[in-house]
Amino acid sequence: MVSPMILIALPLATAFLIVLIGSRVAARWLALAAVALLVGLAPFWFADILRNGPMSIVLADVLPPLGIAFGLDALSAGFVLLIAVSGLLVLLYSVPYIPHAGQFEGAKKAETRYYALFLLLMAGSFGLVMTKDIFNLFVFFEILCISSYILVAYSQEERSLEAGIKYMILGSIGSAFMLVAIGLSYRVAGSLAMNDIGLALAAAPHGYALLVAVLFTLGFGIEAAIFPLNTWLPDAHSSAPSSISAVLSGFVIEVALVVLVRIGISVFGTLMEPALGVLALAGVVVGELAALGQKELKRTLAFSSIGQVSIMLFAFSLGTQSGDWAGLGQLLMHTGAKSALFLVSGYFILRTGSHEIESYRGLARRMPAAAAFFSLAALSLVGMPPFFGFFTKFRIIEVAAAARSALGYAGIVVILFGTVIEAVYLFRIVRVLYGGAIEGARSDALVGIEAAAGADGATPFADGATQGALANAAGSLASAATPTRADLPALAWIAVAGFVALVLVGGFAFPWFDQALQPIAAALATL
Amino acid sequence: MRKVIGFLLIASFAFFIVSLVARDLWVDDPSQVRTLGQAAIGQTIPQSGAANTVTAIVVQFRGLDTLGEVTVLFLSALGVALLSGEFAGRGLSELFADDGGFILHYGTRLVLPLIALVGAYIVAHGHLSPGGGFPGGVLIATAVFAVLMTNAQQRLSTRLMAVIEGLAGLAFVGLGTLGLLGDKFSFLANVLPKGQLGYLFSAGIIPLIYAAVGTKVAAELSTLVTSLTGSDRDGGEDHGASSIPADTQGGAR
Amino acid sequence: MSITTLLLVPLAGFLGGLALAALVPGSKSPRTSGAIQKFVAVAGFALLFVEALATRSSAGVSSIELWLFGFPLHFAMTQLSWYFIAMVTGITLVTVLFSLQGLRDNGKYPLYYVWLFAKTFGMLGVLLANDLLSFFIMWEVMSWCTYFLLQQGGEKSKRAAGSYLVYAVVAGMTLLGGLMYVLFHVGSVEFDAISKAFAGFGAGSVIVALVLILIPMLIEAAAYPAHWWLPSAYANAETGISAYLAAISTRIGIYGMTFFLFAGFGLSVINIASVNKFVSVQEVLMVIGAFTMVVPTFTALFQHDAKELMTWHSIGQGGYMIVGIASSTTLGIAGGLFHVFNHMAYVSLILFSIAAVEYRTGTTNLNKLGGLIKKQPIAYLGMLFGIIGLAGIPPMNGFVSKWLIYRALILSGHPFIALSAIIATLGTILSVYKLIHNTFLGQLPERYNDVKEVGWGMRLPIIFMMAVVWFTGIFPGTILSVIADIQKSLGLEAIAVTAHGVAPSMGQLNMLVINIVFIAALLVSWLIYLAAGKRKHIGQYDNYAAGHFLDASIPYNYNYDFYAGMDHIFGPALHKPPVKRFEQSIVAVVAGASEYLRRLFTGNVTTYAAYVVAAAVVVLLALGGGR
Amino acid sequence: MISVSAVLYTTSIILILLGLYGALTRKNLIRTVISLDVIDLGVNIFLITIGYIKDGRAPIYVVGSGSLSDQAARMADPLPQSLVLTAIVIGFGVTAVALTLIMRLYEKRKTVEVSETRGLKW
Repeated sequence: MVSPMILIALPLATAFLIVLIGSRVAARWLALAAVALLVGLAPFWFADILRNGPMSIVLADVLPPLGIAFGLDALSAGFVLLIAVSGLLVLLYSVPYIPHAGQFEGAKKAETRYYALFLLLMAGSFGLVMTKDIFNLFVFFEILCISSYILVAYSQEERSLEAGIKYMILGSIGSAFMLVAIGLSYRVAGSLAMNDIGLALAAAPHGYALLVAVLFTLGFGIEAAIFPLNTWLPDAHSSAPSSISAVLSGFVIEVALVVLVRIGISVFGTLMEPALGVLALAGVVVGELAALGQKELKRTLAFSSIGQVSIMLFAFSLGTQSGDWAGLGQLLMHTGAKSALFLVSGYFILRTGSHEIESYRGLARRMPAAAAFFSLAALSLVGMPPFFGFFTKFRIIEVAAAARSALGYAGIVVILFGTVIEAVYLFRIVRVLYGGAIEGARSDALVGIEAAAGADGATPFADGATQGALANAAGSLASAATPTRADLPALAWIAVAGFVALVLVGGFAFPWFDQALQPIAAALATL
Repeated sequence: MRKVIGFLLIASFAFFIVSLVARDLWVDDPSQVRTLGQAAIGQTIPQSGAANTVTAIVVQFRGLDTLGEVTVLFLSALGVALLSGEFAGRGLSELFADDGGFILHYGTRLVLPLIALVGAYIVAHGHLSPGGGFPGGVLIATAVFAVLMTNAQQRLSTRLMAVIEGLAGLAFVGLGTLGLLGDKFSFLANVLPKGQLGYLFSAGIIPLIYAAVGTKVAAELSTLVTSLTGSDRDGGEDHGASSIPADTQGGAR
Repeated sequence: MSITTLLLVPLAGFLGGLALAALVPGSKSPRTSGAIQKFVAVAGFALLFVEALATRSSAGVSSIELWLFGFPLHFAMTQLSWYFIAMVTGITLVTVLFSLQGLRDNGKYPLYYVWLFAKTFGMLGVLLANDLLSFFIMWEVMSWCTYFLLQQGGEKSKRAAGSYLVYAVVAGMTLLGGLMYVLFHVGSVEFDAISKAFAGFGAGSVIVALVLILIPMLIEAAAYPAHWWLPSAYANAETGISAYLAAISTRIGIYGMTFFLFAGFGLSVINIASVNKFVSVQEVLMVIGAFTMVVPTFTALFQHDAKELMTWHSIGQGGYMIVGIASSTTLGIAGGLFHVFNHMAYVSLILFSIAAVEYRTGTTNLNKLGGLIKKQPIAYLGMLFGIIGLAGIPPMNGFVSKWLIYRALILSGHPFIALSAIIATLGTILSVYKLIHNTFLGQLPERYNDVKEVGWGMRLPIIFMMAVVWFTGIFPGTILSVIADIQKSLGLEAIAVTAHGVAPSMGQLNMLVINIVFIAALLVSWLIYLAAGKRKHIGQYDNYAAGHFLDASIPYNYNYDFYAGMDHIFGPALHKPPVKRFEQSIVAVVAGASEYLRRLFTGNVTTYAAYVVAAAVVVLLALGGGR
Repeated sequence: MISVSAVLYTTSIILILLGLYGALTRKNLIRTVISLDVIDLGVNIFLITIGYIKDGRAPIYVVGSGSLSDQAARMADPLPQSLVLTAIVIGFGVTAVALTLIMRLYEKRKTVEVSETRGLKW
């Protein structure tokens, strides 16, 4: 069995190597190979942990608490699998996408660095779920944050730079809060291992523990997009290159959230739960309603992420194991669906040169596969029965009702309301995609695509009947199997199909996923 | 208005902090090191062979933190290089356009080896005295910085720096992996002989790691400064293959 | 086995159709792929209909449990569900047969049949569901399939589908809320367990559960305050789909209402769910039904589009069903359920006729049509039969069910509801007169001189539905005996039926006699007309108005803005009624909230930083940091 | 008698709050970043203070100045020091990236005013 330390060491080493070699092609292949290796290994760790229990790793031959408490348990192994798989898919997508993501001087060189940054972001996420030491957590948190600040600004347009700055300022305030909390924890516990801190805080005066809990939760909560702290999110997620948006919405906020919840449970006890529950519900309302008013596709999706993450947080904040279980299901579904949505929207933006939803009118005709994937992912996100989203949402409402508290009932109402709003804005987009003729100034952009597509000899829109046929919602569902030239490139198609497969399989094999999530949920409450 | 609201918020925040932890923070004046600190002090010599307990903690006991820290620096150098991709010939370079003149030129060249030497000394003695890879590396980078500041014509190859920092980073990870290969089977384990306390060649892998860190920090800070001042010798272009694969050409706007 | 077949055939039709469309893309061989799809559709729906008819014997005995998606889903066939299943499969088959020729521009709707399969799957699932969870899942499937089916039209239809979606999702979420409420009060989603538990519950819990469950049913049935989505959605769909949707899709709501009032939650539930004699779920339903009868019917009066007019009627007729069933008397339930069948028959008949007209003229605008009686006599007769049924005039079937409902209302002491039913009938008669007059009577516009009757592919379904409408008018017993079986199986008093109507024990009605009298009266007047010897053939233009003789070049179009005077008086109240304004205000509130909450994201990073500090302060304050 | 640690704690908390106030009120992005550095400084002082003990010495063993156990008994807590080392480096990295971002934005928009850096809102 390979030591799980390879999860940290390999991405770091590969990143160093990429910069050392400095070649784009090498960067692509190295990154893909490294992540593919991790994807290959991750299931074995997961299986091993399910069989033999948590695996603790001694670092530097120094036992905790003096050394860093580190290791894999069901939760981290599950998330390692999730991160590795999403990472691999997004890397596949990046290969065709990134050369077009930024139009700036030195873009080719930047592309090499993109892969290094991406690997470091993954390393940060791996470290975040594996560490059981609060300061080590901070270090990995910073790796994750800084790499995302840079990647958000990757395309170096005005909007992405601005988003990067905002993200960074809020992130820095958050890390300062966290550091103070870490200092206070060390002061009272004399240790940095989360276990010891949990015990010490339980014995500490209420006010002291409360301040630590609030500072830590709010500091870390900035990355986890808890309601009033998530103001950076719509900017960052909508301005980043779409591959990065997919990663940020797909697993970065989720990892932060789960780690936060786990620390909340094991270190701060139930101190923060009611506050988090209320904030979560506020987040659902604000996120979904704000998404309703958006005109840009990626901003809509970003606000929808706020709503979705808040739903997860609500489930977690119920404080029951079944709540954690339900929240994890929602998390997995959101990773699949939202990543797919962001990845697809990346090519919508690339093809039309516009962020506005309205300019995608009739795009399904040009990009049938992309539009079909978009619709499927949207269906799952809204929670239509055969899809994954239905079961996870159903679960959450079930546990909320089982909580038999005012917050639980309010949560049911809010989530049901949120679902309605979500259906409205997501299917408004779907309707535009499958809508009639392209109107307005944007059509010339599409003419360009058509010319490019036609030059290849493929004339997918030749006869009128087909045109009508493809304009149909389901028409493109059917044509998804035969993507056209203007559609997603092969690698991007594979990546998106991978995420969509998750939401499809998640629905039909829900019991299986459910079973797999149970030990993870159990591990969430322990360290 | 903003100021008033800001003040009120900060004031109430301050009120809470003070009311919540005042008693704990202000009253006691500790005379005893906390548990973990004591453990670190006690374990430094037997486990690492270093004289500087802080170094022992930084490089060995909490070596993963340091690996992360190095990564953060690497990240920021990478980020600055990436984001300043267009600075070549612009950016802060105007500030550095003034030639320092004869005295500064040669003065800098004179002190350059001295600064670098002191830096190297600090790096090398990290396990014995205050200092180590970070301050030492910064000191070495300062020398580079001084040269760039005083001589407008001076250029530095970021390519070379990238190779150096990549190698240094790989060395760190490689030294860590050494621990995995050894009988302790533990990442970053101190598998080399510890030597005698207080000697330069002691403390196992700690000086080696600090050497890697020092090199890396120096290279990264130099890259950072080079990128920001636009004094990159190589210009903006990539060294790798530059053709976009055929199947990715679809992104025409 | 039979239930499995009923569920699997449409599912296979849907998935197979999708696969087929993917494998034989319309772009390469639209003709072949179209032909294959048509063949599959006819074969599939025919199989379904035969299967449905054959499974009547298994009603009440057959049930299956599917472990689908890890949940046990129970499906069972009851007398009630069989009745609806037979109607669903039958009318779908007729619609498909009609659409073979009637679907204009086939290439435009390549997946029409595929989504029809999906929708049928959803409906059959809802009808067969035997626990609340399966019911909900299939309900959602059905709603979404309706949405996609509606997407199979033009731009307007898609927009309408969007507004349908909002109502459908609201309905679905309310149902989910109800499901959760029941699950946590009873601890089970099995109907047996729920009925047992509800029998011992107080009024409060039962009312909450019933209200949460019935609201989605009423939305689906387009009952009064929630009916605004329907006209635009149905009227802008392809006419074949409109017929199908108006005839049966909406009535799944009626099925759900009947099911939850009398079967799913036990028979006692309707008695428990009352605060006093005047305030009860039953009474509220009747009032809703009364509004549903009157308001949409009079709104229909002022429509200028044949399909839109009919969709308004389709809403209005739902009111009769609601009132009848909610009266919970033997005659009322029988009338309500019978009315579902009758409505299905005559509404599809009328919409087929309209489709036939649209097929030839390309429009359904009542201000542009007229005088087509000689050009399209079959369509004319179809519409004539249909509107006689719709208006509830003997000898067609609509009369029987309405008669039962009137009688039930009066006998159960609801004179005002009965009065509103009669008022609604008046509105119906007025507006169907407008419909048939503006389409077929009056002068033929010149541009329609070359219009011909449609082909046999469309004629035959029209003739068949005419036969159904009249046959069930003469022999209502065929259907009423099925309804009597339903009532028996539910444990209600069954209606006493004869072949031609209702047995004397329940107030005699013999449609054979009525038909004979009716035909005799026609004959007599025909004879008088012949005997009088003053007949003279006149052409369509041999007419005058306002002192002008008309000719083909300047026909005085009576049709234009029919009932303009009434529209002037009542229109303002009906075109923008309080309900519509209420809906708009909800939309405005949500949009306003969205706009307002969006402002939280000011874009100013220092404000964002202030939020962080403010959040810290508020959380500290809320968690008792001040102590 | 006011203890050293009390003074240091007070200083650090005042610095943190001052920095926060700056981040909340300054209208210039550069100043905001400087405010963040002030917060960082406060936090670092706070961390160091946690390691403070009365009459402590630097936690470095010196060969030949007394027994090692004697030295160990008088040492200050080395752990917060090592944490601060890491925190400083991280703070530096963040500042470097932040300033680069602001420079790039200034290139594009010719402003570092917070109120004008609001292209993304609502």
